[in-house]
Amino acid sequence: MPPQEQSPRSSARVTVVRILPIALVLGALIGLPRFADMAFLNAMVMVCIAALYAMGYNLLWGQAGLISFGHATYFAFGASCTIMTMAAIEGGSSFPTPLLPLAGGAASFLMGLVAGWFATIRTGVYFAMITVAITELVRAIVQRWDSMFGGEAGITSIRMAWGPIGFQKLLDVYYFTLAWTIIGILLLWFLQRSPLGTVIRGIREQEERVRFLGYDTHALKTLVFAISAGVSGMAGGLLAFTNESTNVALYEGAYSTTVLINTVIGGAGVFLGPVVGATLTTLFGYYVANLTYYWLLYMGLLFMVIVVYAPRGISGLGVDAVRRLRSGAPVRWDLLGRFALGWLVVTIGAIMTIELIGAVVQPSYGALARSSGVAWPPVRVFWVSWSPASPLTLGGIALLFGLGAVLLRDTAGTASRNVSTLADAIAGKPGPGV
Amino acid sequence: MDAFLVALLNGLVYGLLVFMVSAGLTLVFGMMGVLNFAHASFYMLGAYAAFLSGRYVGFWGGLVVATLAVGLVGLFSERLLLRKVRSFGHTQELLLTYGLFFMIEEVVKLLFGPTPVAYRVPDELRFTAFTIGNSQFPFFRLLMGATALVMFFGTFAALRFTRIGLIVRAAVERPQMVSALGHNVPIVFSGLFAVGSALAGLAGAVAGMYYPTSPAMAHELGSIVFVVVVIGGLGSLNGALAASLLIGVMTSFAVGIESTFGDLFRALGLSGLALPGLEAVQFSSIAGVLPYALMLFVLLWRPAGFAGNRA
Amino acid sequence: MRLKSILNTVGISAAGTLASAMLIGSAMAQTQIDVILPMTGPTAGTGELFKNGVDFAFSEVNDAGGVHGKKIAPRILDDGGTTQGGTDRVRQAISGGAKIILQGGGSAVAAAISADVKRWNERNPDNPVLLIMMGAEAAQLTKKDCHFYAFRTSTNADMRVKALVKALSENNRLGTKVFAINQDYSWGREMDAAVKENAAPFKYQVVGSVLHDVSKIQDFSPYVERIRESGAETVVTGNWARDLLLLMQSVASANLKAKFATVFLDEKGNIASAGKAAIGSYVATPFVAEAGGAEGEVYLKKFNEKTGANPVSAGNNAVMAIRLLSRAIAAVPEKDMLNATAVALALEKTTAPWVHGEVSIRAEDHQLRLPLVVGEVSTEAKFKLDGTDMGLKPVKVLTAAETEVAADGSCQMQRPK
Amino acid sequence: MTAPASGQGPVLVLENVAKRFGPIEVLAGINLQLNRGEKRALIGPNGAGKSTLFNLVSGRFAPSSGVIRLGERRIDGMPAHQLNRMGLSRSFQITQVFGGMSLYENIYMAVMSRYGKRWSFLRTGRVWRDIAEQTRELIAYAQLTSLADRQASTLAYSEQRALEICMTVATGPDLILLDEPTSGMSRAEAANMVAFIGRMTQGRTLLMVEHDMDVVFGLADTISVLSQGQILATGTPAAIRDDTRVQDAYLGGNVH
Repeated sequence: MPPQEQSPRSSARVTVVRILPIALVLGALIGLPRFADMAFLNAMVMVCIAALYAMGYNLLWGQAGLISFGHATYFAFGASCTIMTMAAIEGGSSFPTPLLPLAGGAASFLMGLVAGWFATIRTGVYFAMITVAITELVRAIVQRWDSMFGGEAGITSIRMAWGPIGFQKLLDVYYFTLAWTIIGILLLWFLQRSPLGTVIRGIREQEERVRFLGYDTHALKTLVFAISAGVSGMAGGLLAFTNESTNVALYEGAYSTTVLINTVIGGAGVFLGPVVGATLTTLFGYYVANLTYYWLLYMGLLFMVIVVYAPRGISGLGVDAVRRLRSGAPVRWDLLGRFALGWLVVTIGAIMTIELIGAVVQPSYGALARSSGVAWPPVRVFWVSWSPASPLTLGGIALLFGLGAVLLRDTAGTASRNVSTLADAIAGKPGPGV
Repeated sequence: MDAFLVALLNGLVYGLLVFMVSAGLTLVFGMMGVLNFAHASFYMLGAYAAFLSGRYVGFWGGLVVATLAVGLVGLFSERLLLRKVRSFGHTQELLLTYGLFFMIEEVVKLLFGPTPVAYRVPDELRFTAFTIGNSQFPFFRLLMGATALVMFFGTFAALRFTRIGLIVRAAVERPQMVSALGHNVPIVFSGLFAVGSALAGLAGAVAGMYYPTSPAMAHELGSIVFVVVVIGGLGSLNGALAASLLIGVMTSFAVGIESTFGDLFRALGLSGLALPGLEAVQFSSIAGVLPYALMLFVLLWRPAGFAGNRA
Repeated sequence: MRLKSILNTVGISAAGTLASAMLIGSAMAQTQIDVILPMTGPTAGTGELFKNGVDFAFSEVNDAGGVHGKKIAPRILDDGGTTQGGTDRVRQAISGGAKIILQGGGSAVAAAISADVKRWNERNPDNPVLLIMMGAEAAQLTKKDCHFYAFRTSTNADMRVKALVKALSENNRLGTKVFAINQDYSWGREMDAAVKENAAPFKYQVVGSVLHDVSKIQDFSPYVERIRESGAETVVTGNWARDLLLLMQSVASANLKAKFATVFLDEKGNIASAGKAAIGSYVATPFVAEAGGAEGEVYLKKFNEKTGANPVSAGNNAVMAIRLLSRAIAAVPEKDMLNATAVALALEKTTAPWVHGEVSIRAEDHQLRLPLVVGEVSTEAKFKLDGTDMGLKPVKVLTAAETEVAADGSCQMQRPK
Repeated sequence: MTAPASGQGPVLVLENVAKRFGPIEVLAGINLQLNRGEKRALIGPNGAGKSTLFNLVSGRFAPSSGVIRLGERRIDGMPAHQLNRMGLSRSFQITQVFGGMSLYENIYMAVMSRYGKRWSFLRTGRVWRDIAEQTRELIAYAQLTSLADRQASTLAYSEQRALEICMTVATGPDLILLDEPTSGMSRAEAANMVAFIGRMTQGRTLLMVEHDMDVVFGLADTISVLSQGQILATGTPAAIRDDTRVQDAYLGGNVH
């Protein structure tokens, strides 16, 4: 869609529709530190880093159609190289502090060129497996190379002031991270809109056709891989900058998994989808982890629900809804309301079940039962004490699930029926039973 | 010589264990094109199922119960979940199994806690099978190997000599053709998925008595079995067996090598190039990553794997 | 019918929303002692041990009337066993007003948290935070990376190995040929070095030493063959979790007669999972009930009543940490009870009672001095573990003086003026 | 439309090209020559080796022996993108267009490649105006202007095929390979397609595989008959129609 194809008026309207929400969000992000305590500011720094990382990751998946299961390597390598540069600054090097993330980005870009050349020889599952293999090999080397990467104790450094900017307060770090995240996302946006971006999408759709148009797709995919690695490395660099330390644990699978989950939940098909996912899961992990030990299970459940019922992620749902509203077709509010209510009921039922089971299987629960003389001492969930074995509790949970099943009967699809998504409900398509 | 023989035997038994877990995965992968991330989770579930049921039905009964139970879990996973996302393509299927892998581990942690449970080799199986030199070879390791071999020949025969096997083999080769011939491919898929899961469950029940039965079990074997499937070649049972044995023997021998990276650099005449801090690292300490190096090599050199004929 | 059910749902969901809002609100409430533990993730098992110790020790303090008449209710934060989680939780804790942070779990997380606390204290000298690492064993934490506000209430590789070889050699169970097998990362390497260092004083020969990949080895049989060839009588290992279990399985199934001298064998689930393979192995640990006489039995019983679990391994370090901390807080004036500097200075002088003798902090590097017990896994032990018929039979109780390894002077801490 | 590059001598030469898959010899010693501006159809019964020959020329396989030349240069075993840059372009039997993009973008991408803009991050400079102009001219020449903004996946099948031909031509090739350009079309659609291809490939060299004899006789000025891995005959449509060997081997005398 080259710009000259659009009439000036519609493009102006599109600009307003697109720019306005972005401007609002940006304003909120800039004004946020006035209202945030240190913990929340730190959480937002982590959100920015996760968002940039996921955006870099999604260049590969959303644009080029390649799913990497080992992107932690580039994220971590960027972090390592940034901390080394920080240490060099500490030691008197004149590298300007504000450009630190570029050091990480450049290092990961170079590494991505090499790794990407190998990985993009193949596609699909084989591509994924090569990324896993490379990650394992790099991890094995890095973990043993203590003099370079600092082992599991890691490397620590300290942020050095640059001119008037001290970089000592978390506030400085927040604005710094935010700025670089926006720069990174803008870079990816221009890449997507560039001629090269068009070719990359072409590769995702019909690679052979692109080859027969004279493009060296292997070289292009290597480049895309390297850019993706570079942006991820920049995100890693921001993490090193924030934490003032790195260690080899960054190279482990968890950081490959998180970015994948963020992208799936947010939606790979929409440009800013990964940002949505990264924001949601980072804040979820940051705050819910202190409320329940089963937060990973909830996260897994959310992931599964998204994969099965909203394959285009949360942002995909949003885009579908907006498209639907714009097209002027009526929204089935009744269906949508029932759907939302149904999911809410099922969610509450699931949380009750998990929390009760989790509490009851603890050894300390047994000890409490013995010392108090009550067979089933009450458990607090949702600020109410429940007796886990009482018919009231069990019946209540059963009722929640039953109610959910009734409400979702026609909208969610059952085992024997075809899948119908939340998007269908928004789009007003009735389920098979209606 | 004895040491060599023992290392070889150990490598083979470990390779056979890996094969047990990979067998179902490679069949499912070959036929459905889905690299089932949750396969190793089924292996873990097998160990837990055998642990739970073993108290009531004994060790051998536990093996049967675990196989059947995990087969059922596989069947339900396919019919209730995987089937729903099939229309969205392989990527979505891959993500779904990835989510399952994640979920199963968390559910097991919820129910059984994060630490290992007491599922272990029954005392009556703790005896020496034979002796090589000074080394005594325990019976249950032999049992693990034997189970794998029975599994291999059983599956092989089922694929080769039964009608269902014929359909499955055909479906692995040309999925669209088989449905065109009027076979109910979805049912074949479900069945194959259930059988693949059941094989993983049996493997878990057998291996879980030797390995710690803990929520980390799936993670520990998970990536190795992918490596085997990729190296062995799409859907090839023979390839998976060869790859498993190779990996088993290779790791077993690598452990005995005491040379370091520094030695390698010197041997190559690159001592000047030796990276500081890395030359003292022993090869034996990186035995665990050899399979990945092998996989990388195979993928680049012979992308379809040992026995694969389709890229 | 349908209307009714919908109304019902609305009611429940409204209640749910309200409840979750309250839940979040209360979690944000200010607390002053935070405990950072790995309650999820790969090391959640260790987190559970610490949590038991923390729960027990604080109930002990509160049952005795609290400190300065105030009960202490710490908040437990989950770091997921990752360094990033640790860093995030430190910021949450400080932001929430915490002045004292207790940390349990692996060395890598402890190192990250310790560095974070150090930087915070340097940048905010008026508002320092005290850190007690209850379970991190990496040597550097009380050597090069030590700082005034960081305390470590666990052992380290040097102490564990010294206790093991001393107890075993004095009871003629060590033999003269020792094999060291450890994980290839800082902890394992420190164990390996400690085994070699103690060879001369305790008159044994290190006939082999292996470092292997962490949590990647599926089959230890090849290593077992190496041990067999070396003719080792004792195998010293700092391995934990599955690397320990698989190693012991392989040794037992190959009928190798070498004895194991270990560090983490008594963690939950290990003995049950290893089964008979564990018999005859030694472990150097802070607590063996049978060695503590009546006092040991009382402690075991009380701990069990409170937590439903046995006080094993690192859980005891949590109890020591909190006993020391509560005494240190009691020793400062009430207005200073959450002044990190005052409490830290008091901690350096505090001693606390322990089942096998007193524990105290060495002011020089903030390393804990503690007695250790070397026990043997046996069916004849008086108190069984893990629901098996096995338990720890004491071989020798080593006093704090005996387990102490002198500081090497590498800790250069900046003390407050 | 720019005119195809002119030059002397044959555009495509195959010398003794053979291809074996394991023990099976699919092609045995093929000699073939295409002169500039020639439109050649490759016909033959199923299994004669047409697809293999086609794939050898278009670089999907490397020959077991023999030489393939495009103009002066040897191209056997060369990767697809280099072949294209040297002036060879192909279409596919199963339509390959970029469904997620507009028709305009599809062709724009082909024209970009022709102008050597294969790595561009920026869209600055005169050349981009030329590329856009070229793209619009080509679309206009192909009489597809009304469809330019439509997403390719929403086009009708025959429109997608037309788009693909258009893309194939858009890189400015010396030699165009068409793989069954009318497969899956009705007779009327196929007739339109023949006219369309004729117009789009005017003055260019063409090699195509096609089953539909109406299309073959409508487009080709020479025909090569392939049977059992060898060229049985080459000649004008009339000569081939009258060749008894061809009739025996393939046409079975059924030609109208």
